[in-house]
Amino acid sequence: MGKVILDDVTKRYADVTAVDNMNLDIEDGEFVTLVGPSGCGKSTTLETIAGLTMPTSGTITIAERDVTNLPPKDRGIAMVFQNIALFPHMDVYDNISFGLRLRDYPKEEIDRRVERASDIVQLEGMLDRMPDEMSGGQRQRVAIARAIVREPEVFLMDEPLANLDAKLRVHMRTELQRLHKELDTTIIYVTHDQAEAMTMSDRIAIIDGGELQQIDPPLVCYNEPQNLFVAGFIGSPSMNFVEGEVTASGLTTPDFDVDFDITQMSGVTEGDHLTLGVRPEDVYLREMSEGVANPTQPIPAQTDVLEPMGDEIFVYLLTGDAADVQMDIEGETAEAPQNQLLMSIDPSSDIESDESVEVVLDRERVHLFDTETGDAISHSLEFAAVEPSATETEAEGDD
Amino acid sequence: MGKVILDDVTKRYADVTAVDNMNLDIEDGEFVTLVGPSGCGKSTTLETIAGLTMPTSGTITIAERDVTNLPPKDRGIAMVFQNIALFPHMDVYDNISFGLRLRDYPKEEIDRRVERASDIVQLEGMLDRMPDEMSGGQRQRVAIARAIVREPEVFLMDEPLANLDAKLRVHMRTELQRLHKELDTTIIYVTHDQAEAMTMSDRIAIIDGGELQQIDPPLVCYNEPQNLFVAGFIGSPSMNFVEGEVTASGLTTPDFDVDFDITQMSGVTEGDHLTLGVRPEDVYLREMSEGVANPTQPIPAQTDVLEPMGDEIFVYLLTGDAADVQMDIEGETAEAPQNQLLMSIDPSSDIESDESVEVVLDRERVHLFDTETGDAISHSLEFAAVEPSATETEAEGDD
Amino acid sequence: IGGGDPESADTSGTVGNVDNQGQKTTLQWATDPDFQGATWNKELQPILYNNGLSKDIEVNVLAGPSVTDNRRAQYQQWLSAGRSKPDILYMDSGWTIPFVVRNQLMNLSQAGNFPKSRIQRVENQYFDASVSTAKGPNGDLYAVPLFPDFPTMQYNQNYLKSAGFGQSDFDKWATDSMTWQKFSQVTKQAMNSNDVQYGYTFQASAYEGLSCCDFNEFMSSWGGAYFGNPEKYLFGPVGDRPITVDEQQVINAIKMVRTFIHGSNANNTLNKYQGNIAPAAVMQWTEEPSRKPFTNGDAIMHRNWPYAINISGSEENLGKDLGVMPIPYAKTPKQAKYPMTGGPVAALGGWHNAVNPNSNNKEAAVEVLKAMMSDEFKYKLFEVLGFLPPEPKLLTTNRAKEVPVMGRYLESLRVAGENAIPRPVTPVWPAESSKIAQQVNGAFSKGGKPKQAMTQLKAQLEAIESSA
Amino acid sequence: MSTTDEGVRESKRSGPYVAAVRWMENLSDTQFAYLLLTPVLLLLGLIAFWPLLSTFRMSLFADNLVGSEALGEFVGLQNYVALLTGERDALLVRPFFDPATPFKSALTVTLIFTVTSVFFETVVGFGQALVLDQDFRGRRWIRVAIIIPWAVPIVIQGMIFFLLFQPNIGFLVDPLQNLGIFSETPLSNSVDSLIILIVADVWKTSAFMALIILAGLQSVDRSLYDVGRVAGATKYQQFRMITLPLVLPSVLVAMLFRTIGAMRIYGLIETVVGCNTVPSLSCLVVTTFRGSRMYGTSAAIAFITAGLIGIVVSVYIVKYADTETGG
Amino acid sequence: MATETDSNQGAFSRWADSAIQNPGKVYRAMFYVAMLFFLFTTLFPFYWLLVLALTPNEAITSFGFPPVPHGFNPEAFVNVFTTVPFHIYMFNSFVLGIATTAIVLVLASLAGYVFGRLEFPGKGPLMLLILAVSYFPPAAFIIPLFRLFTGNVSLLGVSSPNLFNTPFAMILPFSALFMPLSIFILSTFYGQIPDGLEDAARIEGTTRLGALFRVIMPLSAPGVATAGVLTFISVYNEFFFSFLMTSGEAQSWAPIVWGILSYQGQYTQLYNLMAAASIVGVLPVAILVVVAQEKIVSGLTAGALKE
Ligand SMILES: Nc1ncnc2c1ncn2[C@@H]1O[C@H](COP(=O)(O)OP(=O)(O)OP(=O)(O)O)[C@@H](O)[C@H]1O
Ligand SMILES: Nc1ncnc2c1ncn2[C@@H]1O[C@H](COP(=O)(O)OP(=O)(O)OP(=O)(O)O)[C@@H](O)[C@H]1O
Ligand SMILES: [Mg+2]
Ligand SMILES: [Mg+2]
Repeated sequence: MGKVILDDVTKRYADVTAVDNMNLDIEDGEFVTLVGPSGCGKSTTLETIAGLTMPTSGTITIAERDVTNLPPKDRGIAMVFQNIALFPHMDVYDNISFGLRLRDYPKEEIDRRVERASDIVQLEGMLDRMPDEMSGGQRQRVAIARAIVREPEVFLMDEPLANLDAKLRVHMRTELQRLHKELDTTIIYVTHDQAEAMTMSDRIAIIDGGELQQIDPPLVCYNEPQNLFVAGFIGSPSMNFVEGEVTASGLTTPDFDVDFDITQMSGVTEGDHLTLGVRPEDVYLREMSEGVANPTQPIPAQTDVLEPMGDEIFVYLLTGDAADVQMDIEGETAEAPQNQLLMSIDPSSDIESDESVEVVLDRERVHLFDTETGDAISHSLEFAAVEPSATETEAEGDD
Repeated sequence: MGKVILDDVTKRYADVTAVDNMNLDIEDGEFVTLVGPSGCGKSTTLETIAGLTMPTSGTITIAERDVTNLPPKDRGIAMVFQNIALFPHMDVYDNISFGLRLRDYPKEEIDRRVERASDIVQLEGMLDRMPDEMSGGQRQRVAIARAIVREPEVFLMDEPLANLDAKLRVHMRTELQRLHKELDTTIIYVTHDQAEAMTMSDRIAIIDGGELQQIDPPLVCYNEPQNLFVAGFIGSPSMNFVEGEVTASGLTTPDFDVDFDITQMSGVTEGDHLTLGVRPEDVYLREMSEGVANPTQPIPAQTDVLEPMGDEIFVYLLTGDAADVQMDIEGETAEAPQNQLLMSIDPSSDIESDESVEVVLDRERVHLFDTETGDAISHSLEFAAVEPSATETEAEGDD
Repeated sequence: IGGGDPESADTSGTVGNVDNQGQKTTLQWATDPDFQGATWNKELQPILYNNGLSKDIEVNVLAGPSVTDNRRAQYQQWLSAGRSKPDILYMDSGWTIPFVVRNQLMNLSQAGNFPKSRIQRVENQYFDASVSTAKGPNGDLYAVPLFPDFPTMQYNQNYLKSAGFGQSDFDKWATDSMTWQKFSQVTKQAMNSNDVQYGYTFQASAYEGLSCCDFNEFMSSWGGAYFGNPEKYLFGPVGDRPITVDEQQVINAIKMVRTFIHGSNANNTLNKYQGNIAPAAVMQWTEEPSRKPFTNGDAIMHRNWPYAINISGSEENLGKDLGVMPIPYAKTPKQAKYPMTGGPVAALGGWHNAVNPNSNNKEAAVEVLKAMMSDEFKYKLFEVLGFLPPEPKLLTTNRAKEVPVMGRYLESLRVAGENAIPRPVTPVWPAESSKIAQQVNGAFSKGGKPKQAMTQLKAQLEAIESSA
Repeated sequence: MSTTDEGVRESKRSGPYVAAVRWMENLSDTQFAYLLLTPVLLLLGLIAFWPLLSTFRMSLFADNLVGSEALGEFVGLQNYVALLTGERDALLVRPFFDPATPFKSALTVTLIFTVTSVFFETVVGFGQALVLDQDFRGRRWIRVAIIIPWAVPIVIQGMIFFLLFQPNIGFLVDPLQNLGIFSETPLSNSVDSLIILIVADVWKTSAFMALIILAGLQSVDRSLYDVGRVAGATKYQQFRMITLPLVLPSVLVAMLFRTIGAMRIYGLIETVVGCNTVPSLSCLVVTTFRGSRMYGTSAAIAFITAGLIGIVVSVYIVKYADTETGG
Repeated sequence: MATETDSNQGAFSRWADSAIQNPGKVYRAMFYVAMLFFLFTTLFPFYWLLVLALTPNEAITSFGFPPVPHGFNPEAFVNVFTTVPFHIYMFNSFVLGIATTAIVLVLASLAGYVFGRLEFPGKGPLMLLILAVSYFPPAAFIIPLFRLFTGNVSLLGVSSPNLFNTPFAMILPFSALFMPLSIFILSTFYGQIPDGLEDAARIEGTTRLGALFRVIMPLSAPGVATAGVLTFISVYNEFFFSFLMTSGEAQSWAPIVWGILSYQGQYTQLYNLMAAASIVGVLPVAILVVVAQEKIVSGLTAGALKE
């Protein structure tokens, strides 16, 4: 019943296009997470679905009804707002029960539901507090409880766990998933927490600049990002990108080369500018790469900063010429500078900073993107260099 | 100059003690992160330091001055508020420059600083927006910029990155760290993001129920948590806890035993109730445990749910009797139920759910806590079982 | 709180004395806005200089509120606070006495430069009624009447002509008006022979104007009085005088008015009078609302002050068709029970000038009052502002008759002036006045009971009198 | 530069200003509160409390109608006693309290007027505020239209209604009389006049209510309505559960001051019908004060009036304190 | 006829149907009905005033319904100024109004802040004490104040300054008497501003007072503007002190009521001039007030209250 369809939805403010021609097709009972950089239009998308903002164009369908012009109250939704927005004049009980009281539920039913919801968000015993007597996280939990007591067809949640600590967040995730199953509702969820997105969603929708970039199950997004943006956005720390040029023998970057059979790769010709992408966990110290079935040639590098994270260590590597230069921290963007490579390794390794090392990449997990358009070309170099097999037989075995 | 000392600070509201006898001694230029569950008193602590809340008792010293009774403006602090608190009637530029304008900085200086700050938070070109025309994350960035233009002696930041996406958050972290170095300021930082706490802080202060539990460098907190609370709180996913009883040969839990030389362990006698703690990444499939120098005996278990996270997989294991029971998701708390064990493994392993496996724990990373008091007793069983060395010579080698 | 000090007898003062100083003395005269500007500076003040006022004395007009209550409130405020300005106060004859009684005005009889002869001239030649409201209980003069005001019965000759009356009737009525009975017949007759909205319009709203004036006239013309013999008791002694509002002639006066309004079929009316000649609206009318229909030709008879003659008698309104006669009467003076009652009585209005006892220029102020007593000033006032001269004899001169509009009706006005009756003003009059207005207005209304109302009123007045 | 920068700046400004600011900032809440209240209390002390005390003193003296002194001898509370027992009614324009003629005794007239007019003003003012709170073209002009009556001076307000109900001038007397609503001379009839006064007052002062309530409406955080809408609240429910509780403090302030204002009604009465027809408590004060110079009585009535107002408004105070504490 | 009602019914029921489907329409319709109702009721008496102004004074009789001016006499609007210097009265009122409003807003802001945002012993009684000032009829103040302002009160041998006929004799009482209302309005509004914003301002370096004037006051703009407007108009309309604290001449700072009163004679009232004068005096003020209020509100809060 809770199928949500956005058809060419656009929302423009005076000088900003917050949502740009968005098409989403969310199945009944699906859990879809919207992710994207700050200001990309996630909240606006939720607001248009909720009916709080009228889209500039496009239609919205919920449960097979065109709701584009329906007021929020007739759309069968509940929402957790990013800015929390508790009623300052009501205590926690009244805030949570607001939607139920509106519908004249019997007192016992309200009590029952409020109690259950406040249990879920662990606010038992705080029902008579006023919002301004609570901590940030407590307020956010009230907001969640206010939404879940409603048991609607569609839940919209805008960063509902942003202010909760890790443990509570894990708990809430489980609870939300359980609720999702139990009520069989559709949930559209906004989060900036990758773990959340990865673990909870049936599909993740990645949005940038108001435009939908990819909508796919979490591991598909992680392993087969459709373009540079998605690749860089999903995964933390972010994927390493190295720009290079296609030569007959593979890809040449300023600092190192990666060889592969370019004939095996459709749409790639010599001289193309491609970007190589590899995730930190797919970069290995040469001596620890036994587990890697198909490594690249060793790449000489120098370790720079080490960030121990407890269960792993992030190693910033400087490759090529830059190995002499100190890490450039004036960088304007969050992307690693051209000649820097991030590697994630086991905390048991006894690597030090400013050490010369050799690293390899896991060919099976190297991605290639068109530098110009950003579109993904390949998500593996595995077959390309080793066994010139199948598909294109006119291949020129150059190596 | 920015030494911050809290001396026996207590803050009581009508029926809640938000901060309970807090003693903190923060060095000049130090970066200290406060973490703790929602509602534990982090924000209240910051507010008392800022002078927004008068502590019920105790004194606060900043830069060697007793500021307990000084107004906020004379404490040389800047603060990012958890609830953001932008001035709704001012545009971004005015919000950011508010503190500077108050101090009659020359126009050019203000412009320069605002520009720099807005660069750092990536809000260039938005200076004339009003707060209500911005997304949640954008607002939060304005709040950060408002604090950093001030370049004060002490920064207080209350979950300043909660509403930012992962990439921006990484960027902001770097920027804040750079700023921290550059300005040589003291930063007191509240976050619920473990990665943030781990990577940025010189020390982490863990608070629970208004009381300080431990304040130590990140890895110390991670590796040597002083009590059950800290152990469970730090690290995500959380440490596995198994309650057991000390026997002559080690610890016996309902599902498995871990042997060690109890004589090597001061303060432990047979019959004590201890809790064993082990982090998911220190649980290994027996066949993949080559790298573990000192494993425990194999523990039979059954895999339950698998959570692929991209760079690792969380495997929920059921041990002992419970191996037949389905995972109990009705659990009231976030802690794993007694007979469940979480393991984190490499994504390359081809493990399936409902498989029978054997796992081992890394002895060097097994923690023991007094079940009653929660205090840590040991952070390693390494020496205890293998080489009865040093310290206590009256040990009764029982095995 | 400052009061008047009798030490004002600054005997040596003469005009010359002021003159010798060679200094300009500027006096402030609180008065009506009508006097402002060119009226004063160009037309009136020069007359003063022509009549003996030293050029060193300049009089500035301080225009206050024209609404009499407001002016009284101002003076009460100023005099209680002992202000020395304004020097000369323009005062309603209706409330001068309380100020006198409270010693808040300068005693002119004791002023050095206000000789006995002047006082005698005021006492002998001015309208008696006016003078009586400017004197204290001891008979001393505290104010000099500037102009008097007497209501008259004004009528529209057109309607009476078509009812068969003619110029000769009009001429006769001008000085020798008619009885109320005749009046009601005349009005009724004219109403029957004309298509006109109202017969007789007057003022019977529950306000000061009813007790001081309209009803005072009805009652006095019936020979009734509020406090017995007006010659003895008009201005007191409060608490020690009879209260005679429940006498039959007073009740009859009310019944007569009830007849005018409700017709003789209603309760408590008089049979011999024609009824339904006055609209019920009179019960909420004050001067202006009652005048408008008359000026516009929608009424036959209208009782009002001389200002209304000026308006209704102007060319654009009734012009020469305006007739004026003294107020009708029920009893002749002979038939009337008390002296000063009966006949064409007219309620006294008008204004005096008095000197602020705290003034720093009392002498000069007296000089100004003296110059204002000159005939020329009085004529000029009449010509410029339409204010009647306070002396009957000036109303008969040719100069007065040449004044447009009003000049035509001087005879009627003189008769009215000679039959004028002041309101019984004492310090308790404001309280009494509102009780009277309430009871009379109530008694006029449809279900009113005159006898009962007057009995009640008597009790109320007794209470007031005894409490003072 | 960096860290010491602010310090330098702070110390550059020095002297008495900084000292004063520092001193003020260090005051406790209570001290600070009293410091900020000082100017108000000084002004009120001189311009309000001192005169009131002095007037209160006056109320303890007998009237002196005749002499040059404004007041008679000291009589203690006798004026109050005389007024409250009705002994002084004779000297008042109408009795202070006379249950037999509720429309002709000051206390009852005042209470009837107050209750009715405040009720209608609240309803109308709230309605106006709700209309003005909408976004529509020309809202500014509608706002002018609604404010206009409030800007009309009382004298003119009085004149408007006085003329409307004058038989030969206004046009309302005949139709209303034919409908049997009013008598043929409404302005000489206490009941009719009171109704006219209430209408006149509602006409003028609803705008006062509307302005205050409108300000309250404008201050409501709009995002709360979003929550309400998503939660399924109808317009009416949003009004009842969000708008109303949030503007309640403003509404109470408006009602509080209108009640006080209504209980002091005078000018309008004076200009439309006069105190003889519709006597209010203030009528008694003013007539005794201006007309007869009964200063003692007048002062005593003023204090009794104030006391009555105090009793009536305590209802609001209790309610207001409730909303203040968030209850 | 029958068909007409039929089609009327048809139209109505069509409307009703669509209204049921789209309750927004009903609200819209209700809104317009309400707006028209309020417009009519507030403007009708004002229209009556205009009719009176345009009718020559002598022709002000027997109006029918709807009233239309008898004759057309716009000169009244000129005579208003030639008869008395009405513009000076208006100017005086403006000055008095603005000065009073300024004083009231500043002082009431301080008090409003105290009562709205601070807790301290004595708060309740003090509020009641201040409120009690407005319980008294103006007459209760006048005698002592008049003595004070005419230099008749002396303290320690220094007598009070003579303020009669100066603006101060009115501004001071106005300020005191209109103060309680503004204090209550402002404390209500100031009390509703979230603590977080004041905190943020103080962290940024304002003093408590600085936070009041830079953040709390601007954010309460609708309340501040309302308090200001109410005070200004109250002054503009005040009668008692305006009347007794000046001798009434335009050059003695007499305000607009004096101007209007001067069209009243002993018996006559120039209704047409009074009406014209009040239109001249009121309309610009109402417009000014609305424009100013909008400017104040939007200027102080900028986009804050937009949807
Ligand atoms: N004004 C108040 N009155 C009563 N209790 C309060 C008040 N403010 C805070 N508290 C309580 O004090 C405790 C500490 O609150 P605080 O805001 O410091 O928590 P926190 O650690 O910042 O939590 P979070 O991570 O959720 O923001 C909470 O339990 C909260 O409910
Ligand atoms: N009222 C408005 N006027 C103008 N621009 C707006 C308005 N509201 C939002 N925007 C802009 O629209 C874009 C999308 O905003 P939105 O709130 O949907 O972002 P978001 O994806 O939720 O970001 P965040 O993660 O920071 O919350 C932003 O660039 C924002 O600045
Ligand atoms: Mg958002
Ligand atoms: Mg917090």
